[in-house]
Amino acid sequence: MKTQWLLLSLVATASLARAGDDERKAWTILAEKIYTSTGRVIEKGMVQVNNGKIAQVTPSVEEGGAATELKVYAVTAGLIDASARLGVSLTSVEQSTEVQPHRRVAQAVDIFAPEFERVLAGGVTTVLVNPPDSNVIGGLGVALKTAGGDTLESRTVRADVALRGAIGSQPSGGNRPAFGRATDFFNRRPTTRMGVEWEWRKAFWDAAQVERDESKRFPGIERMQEALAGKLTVSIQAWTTQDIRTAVFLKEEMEREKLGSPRLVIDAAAEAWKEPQLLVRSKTGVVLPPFPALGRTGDGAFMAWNTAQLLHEKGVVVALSAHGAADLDERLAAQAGYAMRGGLSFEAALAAVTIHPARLFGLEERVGSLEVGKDADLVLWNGEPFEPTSRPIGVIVDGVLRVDPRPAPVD
Amino acid sequence: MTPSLPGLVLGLSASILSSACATAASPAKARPGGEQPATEVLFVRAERLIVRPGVELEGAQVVVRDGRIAAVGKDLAVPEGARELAAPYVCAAYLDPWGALGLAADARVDSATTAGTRAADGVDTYGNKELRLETLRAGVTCVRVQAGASARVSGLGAVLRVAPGLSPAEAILAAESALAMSVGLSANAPNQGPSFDFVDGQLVQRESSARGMDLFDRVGDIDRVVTAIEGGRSYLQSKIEHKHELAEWQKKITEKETELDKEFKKAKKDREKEEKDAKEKGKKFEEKKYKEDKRPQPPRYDEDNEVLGRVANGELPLVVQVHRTAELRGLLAATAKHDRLRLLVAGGSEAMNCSATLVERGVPVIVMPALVGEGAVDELDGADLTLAARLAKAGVEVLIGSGGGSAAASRDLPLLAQIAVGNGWTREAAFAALTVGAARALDVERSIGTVERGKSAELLLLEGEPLTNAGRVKYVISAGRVVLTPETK
Amino acid sequence: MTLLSNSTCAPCGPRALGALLLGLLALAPAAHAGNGKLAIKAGRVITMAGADITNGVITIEDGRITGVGADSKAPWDADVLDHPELVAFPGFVEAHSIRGMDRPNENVPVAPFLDVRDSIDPISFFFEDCLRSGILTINIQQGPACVIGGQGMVVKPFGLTIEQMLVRSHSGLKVVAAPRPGRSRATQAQELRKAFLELRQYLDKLVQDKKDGKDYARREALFQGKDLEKEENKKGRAQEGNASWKIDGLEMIPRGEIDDQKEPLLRLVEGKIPAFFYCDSAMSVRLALEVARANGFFANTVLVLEGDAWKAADVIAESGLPCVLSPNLMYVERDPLTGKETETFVPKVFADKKIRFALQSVNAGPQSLWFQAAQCVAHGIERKAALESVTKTAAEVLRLGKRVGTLEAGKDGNVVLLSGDPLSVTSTVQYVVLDGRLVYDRSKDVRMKHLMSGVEQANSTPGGAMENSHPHDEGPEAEGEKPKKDKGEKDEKEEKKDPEPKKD
Amino acid sequence: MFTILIASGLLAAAPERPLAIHADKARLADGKVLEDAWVVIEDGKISSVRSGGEAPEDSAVLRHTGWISSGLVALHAYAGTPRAELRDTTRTMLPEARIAWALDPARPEVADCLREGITSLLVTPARQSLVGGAGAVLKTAGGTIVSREAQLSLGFAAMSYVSNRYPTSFQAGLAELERLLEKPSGLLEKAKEGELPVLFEVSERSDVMRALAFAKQQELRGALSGAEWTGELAKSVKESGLSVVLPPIGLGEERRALRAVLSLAQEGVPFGFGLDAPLSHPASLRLAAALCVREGLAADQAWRALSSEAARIAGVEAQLGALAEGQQADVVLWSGDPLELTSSVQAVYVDGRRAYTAEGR
Repeated sequence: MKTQWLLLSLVATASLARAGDDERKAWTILAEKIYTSTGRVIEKGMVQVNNGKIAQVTPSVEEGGAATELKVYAVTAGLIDASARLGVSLTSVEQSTEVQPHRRVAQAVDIFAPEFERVLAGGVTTVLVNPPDSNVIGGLGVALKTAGGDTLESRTVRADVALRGAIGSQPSGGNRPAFGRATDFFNRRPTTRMGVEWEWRKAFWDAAQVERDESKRFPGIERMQEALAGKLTVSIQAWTTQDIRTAVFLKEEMEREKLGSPRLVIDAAAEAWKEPQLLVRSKTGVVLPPFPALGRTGDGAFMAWNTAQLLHEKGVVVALSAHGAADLDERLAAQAGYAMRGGLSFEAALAAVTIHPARLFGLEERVGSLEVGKDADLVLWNGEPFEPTSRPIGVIVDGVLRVDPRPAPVD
Repeated sequence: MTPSLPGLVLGLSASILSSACATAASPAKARPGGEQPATEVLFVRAERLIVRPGVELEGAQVVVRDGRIAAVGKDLAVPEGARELAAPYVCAAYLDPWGALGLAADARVDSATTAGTRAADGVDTYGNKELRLETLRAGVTCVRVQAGASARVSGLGAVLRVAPGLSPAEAILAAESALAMSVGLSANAPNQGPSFDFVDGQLVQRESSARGMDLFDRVGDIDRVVTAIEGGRSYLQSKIEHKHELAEWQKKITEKETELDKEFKKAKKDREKEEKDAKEKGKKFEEKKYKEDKRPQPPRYDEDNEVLGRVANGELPLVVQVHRTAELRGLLAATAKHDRLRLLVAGGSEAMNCSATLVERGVPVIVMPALVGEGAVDELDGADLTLAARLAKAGVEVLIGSGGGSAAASRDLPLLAQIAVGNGWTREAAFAALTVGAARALDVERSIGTVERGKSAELLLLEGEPLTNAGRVKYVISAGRVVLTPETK
Repeated sequence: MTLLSNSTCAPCGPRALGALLLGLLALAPAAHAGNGKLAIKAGRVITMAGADITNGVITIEDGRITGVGADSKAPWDADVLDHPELVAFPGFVEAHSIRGMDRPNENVPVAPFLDVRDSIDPISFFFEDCLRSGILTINIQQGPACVIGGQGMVVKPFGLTIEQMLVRSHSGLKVVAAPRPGRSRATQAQELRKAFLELRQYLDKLVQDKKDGKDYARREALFQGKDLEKEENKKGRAQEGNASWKIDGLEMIPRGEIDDQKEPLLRLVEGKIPAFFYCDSAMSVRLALEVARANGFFANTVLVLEGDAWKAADVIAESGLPCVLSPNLMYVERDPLTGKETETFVPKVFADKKIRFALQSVNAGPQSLWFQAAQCVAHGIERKAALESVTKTAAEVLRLGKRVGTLEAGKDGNVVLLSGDPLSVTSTVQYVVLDGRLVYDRSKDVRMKHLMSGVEQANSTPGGAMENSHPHDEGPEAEGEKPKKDKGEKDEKEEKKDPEPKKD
Repeated sequence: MFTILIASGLLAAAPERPLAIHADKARLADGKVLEDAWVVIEDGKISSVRSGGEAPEDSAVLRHTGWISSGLVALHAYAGTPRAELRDTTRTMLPEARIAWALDPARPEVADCLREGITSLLVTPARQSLVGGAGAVLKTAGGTIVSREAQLSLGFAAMSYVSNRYPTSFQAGLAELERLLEKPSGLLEKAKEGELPVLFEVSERSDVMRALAFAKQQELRGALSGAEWTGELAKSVKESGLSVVLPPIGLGEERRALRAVLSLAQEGVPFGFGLDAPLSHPASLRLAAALCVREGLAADQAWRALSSEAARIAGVEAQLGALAEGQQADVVLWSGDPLELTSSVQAVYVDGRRAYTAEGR
């Protein structure tokens, strides 16, 4: 059998946790470097995990040589993909109306999709899943763990994490103008950026006026009100400067008109580098799309490699995303690396895939950093995180060892 | 772990890896490089040994050495260091004469195949580990596969061993088992392709794009088969003729040369004389015209006709998938004059209507008791679970195959056979069809099909009678290796 | 995916030209000495031939390296490139690529007479990006959609004409053991064998006819009673190489008389040109080895592997042939029983089996060869082996081991100056010296500036300020430029991911 | 191979005289085997099942060398309905639809089922609707409709959604179902009250997850139908108290699916076999059982899934599905063990009447 196990060890680079470990939720991780995402870096320290939570993070190291002891080079908090487009399908899109703030994408997510396990192997333990952006306002996004039980509850970090919508060509794509032979409801939806923008403003204005004028009411209007009141984060996909401006101006209009002050996060903000001050002045958070090798990316936008660094230095809260990609050259860890290649410091890159997304979407109580009391979502690295010369060799989610860093037993 | 094995192990998940290796590795240990035959000596005890259909021994043993059956009999001595296995029933392993396991999917559906295409070139010895083990567990160790399964001319089939991790040399039992063609398959209906259709105002692609073939397609198909055979035959002829012509020509030329050599001095004198005369007369000297016949040219080499020639000559069997009465009649009539042709019918949904001719011509039918429901292609309309039984009663030699439609089907062939038995076929006939019958029809009877000395060791060790629920497979021996044990997950 | 990547270059042609020209202008000063002598001083020299050198000097004369070492003196009259802060590196070698051509595939299944030279687009972005990321030697081969493809060519990523770029022409024939579109491996194998059989039959006929002709002439002479004038002495040569078949009497055929369409295949059989044998799977490896052995080019074969070909690692190891691995380093397969996925890091399999392998890049940008090599290190391959797979080994695979792949005296004067370790995510190429000429200077790289910080390129249209462009804009004015819209491009990421596939 | 008494066996058509059938072995409802079995049929009902002894007075006697069992029950069939009428393409929600109104027992595919020893079918609406309406239980001979409201079909699979007809998304679909069940009427009310079981049409594991959550939230009982990997969520299914209707299992079925069936059995989740006849051949019902047995399912468990358990899921366990006193006399005479594919149907009785006799018998 010996040789076979050796074989396995070279086969299963992401060797799944061995039987018995599955439900064990207590671990001791000894590492050369502990990157806590709180600005604190511990050399030669120890992280202790107990029933699913982080019990201790300390510079002192007591080696016990217990079976639950894992020795690795570095530890970080579990990575968060701030815009993972996973587990959604055509049946996750309600085509019948363009504005539907009350719809929950969580109800349409396939938590069994293999993509979740793939990104998990890449060190991503939490993902934000939003309604696919075929609607102007698609509904409520959800924050999910990439591993856990087989019920939605067991996977949910936070439900209704943001009100999701899009500005740009996507929500109007595929729609047909209202004239011509009417075959179905696709005719009713906006076919231009103008139309999309108008739908947004109408939704907000109606929400603001409905108390006075019942005729303005539409399904889910309460959610728009929460958004106006800033109780519910608004996440808008906007690739290009033009669309980013539209989104920011929308927020500013609401504030100017005293209708409320929405908390705004712009997703896939590829061209945010062109007018960073827009985001600074409006205190808008940003989720960047995957780095395009040749500059061009979605909606024809051009994203410079130093975008993350530029925005960060201007004080914008930046989160990175891999859109759920798991390939070595596309996954979130690689994206952080590209951001560093673009000039972003390691600390900032780490924050952009851990604590920043957690803050942007109100998950920081549970995830995003290595702090006592938080969920035990850990990534164990065999070298400096985000360097392509190292990779996540172990992943722990809620204290459960999902990817085992230990060499497979030879027996 | 031997070199040849990672391929098979890699596919398996950690959870079943170790056990899978247990089966695959233990025999393999004995064969570095994976090319040598099995060296482990096996001693198999059977409470009941089915040597061949009808011949059974109580309390017999089988000795397996170097991949072959070295001895069969009662109270044999246990050879030195032999691995001993025992089971209530021991019999020859099953052969699926019409399967797909072990063939790469692309090769199976290839429509560009010709007579010269070899299924052996489409064999994937690496894929489908799990399925291979399941198939062994079902008792099937060999499968005849066919590239271009639904093409009009599918090319040369191959008989494969399905056990995972075998070297190509071992996996391919017969690289050229039979030539396969098909007649009147809707799959071949001209200008058919994915058909589209409006459902709820939405364009939907229809799964089965098969439109029925019209009469002319079907007649044309028969023509195609027959012309091909005739083409092959005449190619063969002209090759032989050419051989003779060439010999003759060479003879002639050599004679001529000797003669010319003899005549040369004289010819030279004559020439000089003539040249002189010409000068004197002031005329221009003209050479004598020399003539000889050209070397006879061989027929243009044609790889397809090479194969078709062998088929016409009866060196290779011809398997034709044909279902409907009309085509079957046409085919039988059109091939009647080719006395050497060894025809096998595959499918034969409506073969009952031609049973007499089939018996008379001694054409076996490989039935595929398709459990088809509504919406099956029209050739299968006549398909019926009682087909095997009825043909057998009519005296036709009946074989049973899984239809070559999917790799997984071979695994369930024994169940198909049981269903056929449940529908009137005898269990003995079914067992024979799955072993020696198929082997004979595919020209591999010399190496497999029965438990007899000298044959390749393809054995099943069963807990009960074959083709019953009780007859679970305990051990499987293929190419002389224990390729499946009760521990195999 | 590599098939696609080159097509993205094509439309950018003119842009690239613009950038390149600017690049060339920038070089004028560096080239001034004109005596072809250059000395490069770097804080660290990674020679890939022995230990690294701290504060090393590389001297180059007339395009060749004349010395590498800590002590080696720079000639008094040489231009000096003095960068103690930088790391000198041999420059990466792309052992096999189907990019940089207008279209990689020809629709003639057997076309050994073709040459990628006629398809290469010198101004494609691909080459510019290669230069930018330190890839200084590229073997360009026809795509795999064929049975026997055309001749490849090794180029350097600099120059406006093929001639300027040329490193070696006829770098090898593309031979394919994988099914081309619409066919299967069975019919592919059939066509592959046929191609060589037809060559044999063709040559056989040539020889036979020649013999017949001679015999006839002799008999005619005998008959006419004249002495045969001795035949003209223009001769061919006997078949060389170790194919399993020989054409006796091939020496009777002057090579000139052999059909140009067949001739390159004969050269392959005689072992005169290497073959890049493409295998998309483990099973096609078997076929490749068989065909290569039978037809005499086994010793000159390089396997270009995709898919699960790594499963044939033992067979490959036995064969001792070098391989070029798929740019897609991780192989994922699903257990049909549990639905769980297993990942295999392909290069590790080859490294463990001691098989010589070179890597291919995903693209010439941020995921170029350095990234691939780094991934190898991440997955447990030792650094030396990882680096060699994109320099030394790659060069050897191309039989250019004497010219490129390491920094040693006598080799081509190709040097890359990096800001840091070649495998670090933050390292960038600062200077490139090609054949002793400084051909790339990052500080003058317009397109790099554009990619890096979005500075628009010279030929792009600057947008006007957005004065009150938005009815509700009351914020301070934007000093940014209007974004250039390019609806041509689409984002692959936008396609909806399918849910878990049904049983396949 | 009936004895000469077969003549009087035929007389059984006349109800007044009881029919006593003797068989070598009988498969009982729990899957156990009864040796030397007497089954007495009176007025279309089974009046007694016992081992040994003699035939009752003045009863016609039929001696059968082979096995006897109750008729098989196929779940999720389309037989007996013109395919087009299974589904109304204009609306996704038909809470008051009843498949019973579309039934035509005379259709040939019904008799095909009979020949395979299947005496009852649970005919269900097509899976493509959000609310498909009520399924019915049909006898394969005599045209009796045992139940006109067997259960209510709710669509939880992607196929229940069409991209140009509201709703197009799970989230909206669920919202609609919730709305309907807020003030339910008719069949929906019965379902809500627990009188009518619900058939949750699912195909992916995520559909199962969704259905389980919905059933819990709405406190619905019934069965999950059509997801081959349901067994991988066996624990959750067990907790939910729902049963499972397996999708048709045919030749070449993935072992993963068969394994899933085994884990259902291990968790003790009740399940029956779906057939989808005539889309699949009626013989595939016993084949499905055979495949599971080969994979390691206990014989008696397989048998229950073919008979009593299936009857219970169809809500007709009181009338049929078991070879027991008081049950409707739907019995099959087999040449051997009905779980052996090599055994064939010799004769079938439905409601005590000889409904099918195999050729040459």
